[in-house]
Amino acid sequence: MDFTELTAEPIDITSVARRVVPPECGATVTLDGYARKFTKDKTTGEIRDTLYLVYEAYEPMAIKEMEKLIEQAKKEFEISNVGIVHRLGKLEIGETSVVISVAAPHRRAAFAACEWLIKQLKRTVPIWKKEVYADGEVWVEGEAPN
Amino acid sequence: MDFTELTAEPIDITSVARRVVPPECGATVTLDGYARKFTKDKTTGEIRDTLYLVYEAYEPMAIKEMEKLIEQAKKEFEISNVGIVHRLGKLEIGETSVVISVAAPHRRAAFAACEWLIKQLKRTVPIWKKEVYADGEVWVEGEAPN
Amino acid sequence: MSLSLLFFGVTADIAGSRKSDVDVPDGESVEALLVRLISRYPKLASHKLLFAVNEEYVDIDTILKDGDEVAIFTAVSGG
Amino acid sequence: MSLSLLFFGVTADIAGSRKSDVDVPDGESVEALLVRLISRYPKLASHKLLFAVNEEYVDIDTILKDGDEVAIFTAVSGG
Repeated sequence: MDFTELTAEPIDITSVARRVVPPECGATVTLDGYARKFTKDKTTGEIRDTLYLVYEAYEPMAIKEMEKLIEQAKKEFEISNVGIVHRLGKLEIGETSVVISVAAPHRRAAFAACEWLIKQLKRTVPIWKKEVYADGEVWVEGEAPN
Repeated sequence: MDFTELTAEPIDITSVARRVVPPECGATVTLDGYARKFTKDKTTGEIRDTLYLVYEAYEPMAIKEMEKLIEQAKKEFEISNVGIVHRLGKLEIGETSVVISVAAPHRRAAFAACEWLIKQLKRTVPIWKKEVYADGEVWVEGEAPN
Repeated sequence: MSLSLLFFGVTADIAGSRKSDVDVPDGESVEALLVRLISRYPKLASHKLLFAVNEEYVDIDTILKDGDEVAIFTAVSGG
Repeated sequence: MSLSLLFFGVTADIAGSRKSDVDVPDGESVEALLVRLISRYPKLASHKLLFAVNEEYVDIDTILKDGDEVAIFTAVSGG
């Protein structure tokens, strides 16, 4: 089963990976992104110590864009099922922000599709991250999709 | 922290992925292999319906070989931590047989290293799988490492 | 005609709201709307902005229709 | 000299045990041990076998030493 979800609750990686498993597949590849403590400022190169993150989404469009990515991935790669779950709201350091699980009959396609999906998600799915430091906060701006 | 384990208890993917996470990394890639219901006989092409699996290991050598793989992976790829956990004993269909989690500062290296690790594990780590069907059982023989 | 505007993250901070309605001349393009928004919220000019109309990405030369939901945001940073 | 033999999976089924001790002439090679094992357990001949001595893979021309732990198994199939 494919699925896309936005949730304000902690994400359990195991249950995401489990839900994409069909009986004919032998492997699932899962990308687990999480709130990291140290981030490098793109402009200054300075290492910043993050206290916590806040994620915000244009929710209905984000779900649509994730569904589009799954549809495209299933055309490009020989995969069976994809699950994408993205966390929203406040995340403590170390908490999982996104999980993408791909089940495929052959693991090579699962690796390739999972890597493609996270790359595309970061380009096209309308979700934004705010990094909060001891002395301020910044909405991170990504790279434009075109 | 790197770790290698053999366990007769069910493996929780989340906790494996969590244990490899260092504060400077933003992504973990996890390969989750599991006991599949349908397997194709390599010789006859026949699809067999598996009831359950049994994994057996030359335990101290398996741990050593997994540690060697982690050492090699850390030389070849820019990764931070690797965790490998392999289940032993009887596995019901759908249960996780192996989890390999790789944390890296950049996700590309995590994907590449995880894919390399599962390929090598299947070639060199002394663990054997028995497939049990309604009408018999077979110890699966892999491809030789050389 | 009437548009429903949505702001997220930086643009919501700059606009001071997440949602507002605006009346604009019929046949207004996204680009003309952008000019209008920048004159009202000058700080928007210092960001690369993306636009979605009714939950789909659009180019800046898209012509808007009455009742469109127009989202204005910076390049996404989820994941 | 005395060797400790370990069998796993298929080889354990064929040998009817997982562990046994065997006395062989000093300076015996893995290959000579293999010949000895096949004469005792002919079904081993129908499998491609791998060998480890003291938990390390070895070539078939490796010379064994007294007290070595020799594992005899088929190509691995974990994962």
